[in-house]
Amino acid sequence: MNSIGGLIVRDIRIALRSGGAWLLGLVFFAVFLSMSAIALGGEFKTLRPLAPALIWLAVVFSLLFSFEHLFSDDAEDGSLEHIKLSGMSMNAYVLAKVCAHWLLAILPLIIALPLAVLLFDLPTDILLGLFVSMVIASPALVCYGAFSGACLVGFKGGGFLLVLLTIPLVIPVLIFSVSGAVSFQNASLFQVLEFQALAGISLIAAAIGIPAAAAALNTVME
Amino acid sequence: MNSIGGLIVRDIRIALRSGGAWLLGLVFFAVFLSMSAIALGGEFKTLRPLAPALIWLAVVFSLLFSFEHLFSDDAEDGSLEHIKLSGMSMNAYVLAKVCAHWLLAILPLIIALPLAVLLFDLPTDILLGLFVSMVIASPALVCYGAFSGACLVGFKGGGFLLVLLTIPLVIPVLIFSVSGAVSFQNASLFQVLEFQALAGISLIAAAIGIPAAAAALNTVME
Amino acid sequence: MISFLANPLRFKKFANVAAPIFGLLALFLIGSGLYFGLYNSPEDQLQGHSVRIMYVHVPAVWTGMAAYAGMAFASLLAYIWRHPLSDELARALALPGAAFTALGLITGALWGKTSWGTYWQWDGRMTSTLILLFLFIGYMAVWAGIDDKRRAARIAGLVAMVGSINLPIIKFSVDWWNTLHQTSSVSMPDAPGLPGSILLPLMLMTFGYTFFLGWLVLSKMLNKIASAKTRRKRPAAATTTLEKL
Amino acid sequence: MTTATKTSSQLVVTDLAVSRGDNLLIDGLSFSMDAGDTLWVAGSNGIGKTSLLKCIAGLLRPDSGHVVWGEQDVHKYISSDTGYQGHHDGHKPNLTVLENLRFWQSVFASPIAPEYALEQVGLSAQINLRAKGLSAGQSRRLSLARLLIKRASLWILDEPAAAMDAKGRSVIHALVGEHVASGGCALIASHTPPEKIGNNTRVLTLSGAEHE
Amino acid sequence: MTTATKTSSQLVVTDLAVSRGDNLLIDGLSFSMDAGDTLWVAGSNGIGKTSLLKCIAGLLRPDSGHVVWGEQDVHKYISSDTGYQGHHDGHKPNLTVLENLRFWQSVFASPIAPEYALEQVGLSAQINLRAKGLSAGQSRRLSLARLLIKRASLWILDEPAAAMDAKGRSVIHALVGEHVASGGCALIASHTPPEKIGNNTRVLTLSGAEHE
Ligand code: HEM
Ligand SMILES: Nc1ncnc2c1ncn2[C@@H]1O[C@H](COP(=O)(O)OP(=O)(O)OP(=O)(O)O)[C@@H](O)[C@H]1O
Ligand SMILES: Nc1ncnc2c1ncn2[C@@H]1O[C@H](COP(=O)(O)OP(=O)(O)OP(=O)(O)O)[C@@H](O)[C@H]1O
Ligand SMILES: [Mg+2]
Ligand SMILES: [Mg+2]
Repeated sequence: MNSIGGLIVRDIRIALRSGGAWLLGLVFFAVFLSMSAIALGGEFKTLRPLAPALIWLAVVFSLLFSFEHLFSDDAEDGSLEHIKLSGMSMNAYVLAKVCAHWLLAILPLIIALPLAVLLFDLPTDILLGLFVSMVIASPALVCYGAFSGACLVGFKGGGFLLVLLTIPLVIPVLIFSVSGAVSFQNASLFQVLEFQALAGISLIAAAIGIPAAAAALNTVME
Repeated sequence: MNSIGGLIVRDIRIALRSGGAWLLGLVFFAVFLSMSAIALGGEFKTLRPLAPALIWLAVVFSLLFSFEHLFSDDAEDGSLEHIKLSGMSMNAYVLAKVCAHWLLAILPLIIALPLAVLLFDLPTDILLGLFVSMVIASPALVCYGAFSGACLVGFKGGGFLLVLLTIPLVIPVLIFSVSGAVSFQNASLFQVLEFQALAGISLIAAAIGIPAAAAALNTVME
Repeated sequence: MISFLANPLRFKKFANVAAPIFGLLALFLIGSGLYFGLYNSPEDQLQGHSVRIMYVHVPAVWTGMAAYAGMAFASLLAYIWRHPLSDELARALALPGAAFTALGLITGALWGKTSWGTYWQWDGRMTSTLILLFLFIGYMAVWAGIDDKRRAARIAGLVAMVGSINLPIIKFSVDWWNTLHQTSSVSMPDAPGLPGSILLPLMLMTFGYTFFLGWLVLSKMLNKIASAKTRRKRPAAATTTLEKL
Repeated sequence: MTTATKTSSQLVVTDLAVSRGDNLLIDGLSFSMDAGDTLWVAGSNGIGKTSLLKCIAGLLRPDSGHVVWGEQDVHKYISSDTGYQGHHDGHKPNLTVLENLRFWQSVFASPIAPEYALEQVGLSAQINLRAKGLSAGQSRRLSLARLLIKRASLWILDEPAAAMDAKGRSVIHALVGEHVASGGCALIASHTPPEKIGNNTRVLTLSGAEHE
Repeated sequence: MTTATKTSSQLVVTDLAVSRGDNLLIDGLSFSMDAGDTLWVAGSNGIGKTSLLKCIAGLLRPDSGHVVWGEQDVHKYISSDTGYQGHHDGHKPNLTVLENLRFWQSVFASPIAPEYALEQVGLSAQINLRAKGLSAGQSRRLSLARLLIKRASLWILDEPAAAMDAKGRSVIHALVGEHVASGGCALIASHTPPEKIGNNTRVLTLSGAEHE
């Protein structure tokens, strides 16, 4: 337990030291939304119905590339070997990395959500729907991403392959999140079918993704 | 001249050796379009008017991340030092990298364009417009990207900062390209004002971007 | 059966006999399937001759899905027992599986052009078939991108297994998403209700494709075993001496 | 060559075969080490020293054979009683020397103060320098400090003296001497002539199948 | 200490000051080297050897002072007549040994066959191995081969013997000897005791401001 905490603290500290690089996931989020708005013509009338989809696409793509370095830095500089020799289980290690990543990459997006909604002039209940869908769906995103990231360690130029591996896993999340956010308008939290599905997917993703990522890391290290 | 050719050949060879990683820019392109179509509900009625914008966004984002490793690999493993000491001018080096990158990253997208149009059931004259706009605008994209990539060398997790640096430069290209592709329907090639503007931007980007990237690399190495 | 074939020698014997049989069967079944399908079956009242694309399309998609299932199962066996032969099986299934899936997509697109006027619709089945193709490509990319083949096998196996657990979720979500959004959904005839004149060539083609897949996989694996044998003999290891200082 | 009595700090290597790519590097290697033993691994470049050490640490799967350390096969259950220093130092460039060590202290749940370890390896002055600013030798010293913090009984050192100055080399010598004197084992790959450390120093020389 | 006559292969360092971060490492250093000279740079870890060599190669800007090589200030116009071997080897892991060298041959526009250079450094057997499969010593040998291909008159070697076995060290010695005999200059940073190479071997020892 102690060493899981240590790992989380270290990861956050490294992130804060990296010259603001961790904040730039947020920047990508903002840039993606603005670019889409510009490319799509910029009228609220056309943009408003597209907004939940665009916001979720922004979330997915902003996260996607962050998984590339989740494990590869530790593997390349040799620290992963020392962690393995420390007797810490790979599952615990992956769990710690996933938690740190949630704090560093997803939490800022959740906090920034109201700003994004401003860009599209969306009603508050859709904002709320987006908010709930992000909270419920984010474990699935991080766990699948961690699995893909682990598979890619030692795989140069892996960014694009990461896309290929993660996307099929993420598509259901995307579908349920977007339509869940929209249907939240007319229903109470526990009635929204999509949110129930998302919760299930998150559970499955955590149960499969973390051990699978640990297994991949064990293999890759040999 | 000889060493520029050598560099291009080496870059292409490295790319081909990387287990198909270079092809995955194309994959990202396809994945981005499919994900957008899925997130936006999948009806041609809504998708068709958005298609040129989505396709251009896919091009921009698929390229964007490819610039991260354009120079940083050479810088990190020490080969850039040896290239500098070889007496090859940095401008020539950047030019070679840019040409190789055009061949590896942009050419496949141009070739794959018809497929993308299939996904949105677009008419042929818009396909042609997209095609022309990509050919004219691509030098601008590569040169701006190279400049940002050069600025980021030695900057861990720079991918997102790259986004931030490149986007303001790329936005005019995006605007002109999308509206050029659409207005191409009703005009002949040389009448489309946007294409003239794009050609101008490409010239300027090459004239500024390449020396600026060279200067950035010179600075970063110290 | 599995443990019986796990021995490379026995597998080789089996494959040497089975591969040509599979090949011939495939040839015969596909040939007769094409005959019944293209000449000796009724036109559809609505779609005319273009209905015949079905005899290529439907079996292709089915075979592609079967190939993925086989790949995931072989990966599971390989992962648990670390048996190289099942890795080879999984790997050999990937390319043909992707090819059949692509064939299904292409013929489906052609069919779509003739019956709906567009090559593509963002319809549930079609979308999940596309994602299946992405999964195949991802699996193959892992093999291509990792040099050490033992490592590549395990990682690719994990990818196949995680993908297979997720496939039902993908299918469920996509079908459900499609029914929500697509009002003018296209009705596909249900297989059980089909008349025999359609069912016969369909079944012939399906079995023909399956045997073709089997033939491809077995020959590829035989090739692998043969080339592993002929690989040049490894140089001798270092001699070690241990002495007290 | 294996012995029957198994004490908890005994390393037994039985019939080990290690390969890299298509090359079989080591075949049929058996030896054992007891508390207080030192083993130098010598051999020309590319003969397989690094691969052997990684295999004994449990980081590289052997083609066949077993490595048993403290009664367990390290390729079944990785042993946390092993300290390894490889060619890669494994420091985070943007953390300071002290922060790097603090992190390892928490991972190893070690009672040793990082400051004390840094003093031992002569790195006290760089305590607040970011790791990316370390010179080649200083970076090696930092990984030596990590080894001290871990307090494992089996030390596996891959060319610890590389990039070290004369003072650094004598520090390594002294530390290894202390370690084996207190009942540890040490395996050291090196290109420098082996020196006697502790009571039982042996040299394992790999030779012959030169791949050059 | 500077001499008045300037031949084309003379290195003149005048009043050089080099700093890293906040530390002034070297101050007021002046010396010159003529064709055939060898200069060893010695000093403890972190004293500034690497920084000095990089500065002389033109890769690190000095605080003040000049480095003139072949009549030009290397910090104004970088000299392509310099061969540098640093701590990083700079090989592309996914290209084979031969492909890596071929690339450098085309960059340097050199007439020397890569195969010949590989034979000289004893790496002929690895010619088709990808660079990521090289052992530590083999990787150093490959960068030595790059140096041979470049045929520069000034060699700057930063711990070339690190990770090398005895045979490798004698290869380096022989190559540097040949180089200075044919009118080249060599600057070598090292932790091993300096040996006499060529007619005029000098040792530049950095000491004093120990940062540890
Ligand atoms: C690229 C386009 C298409 C794709 C990817 C596709 C995909 C599929 C898939 C995955 C199946 C197997 C479904 C299952 O067994 O549950 C299937 C079956 C079938 N498809 Fe398509 N399809 C496409 C286009 C079409 C078109 C345009 C038609 C006809 C108008 C069509 C008619 C059928 C029929 C009749 C079946 C067999 C009946 C059944 O299994 O329910 N498909 N297709
Ligand atoms: N980027 C940097 N920022 C701050 N300090 C640095 C940086 N790079 C090096 N230093 C410091 O400068 C000093 C000299 O480093 P240098 O690498 O030149 O030493 P060295 O003599 O080559 O040592 P070694 O023998 O260990 O290779 C060291 O004390 C190091 O801590
Ligand atoms: N991933 C790999 N693929 C193929 N061959 C490899 C790989 N890794 C190492 N080798 C080869 O295995 C051999 C042993 O490498 P190893 O690193 O164990 O040597 P070493 O004895 O430590 O050498 P050095 O003294 O140079 O460090 C080398 O000949 C090397 O070329
Ligand atoms: Mg080694
Ligand atoms: Mg140094």
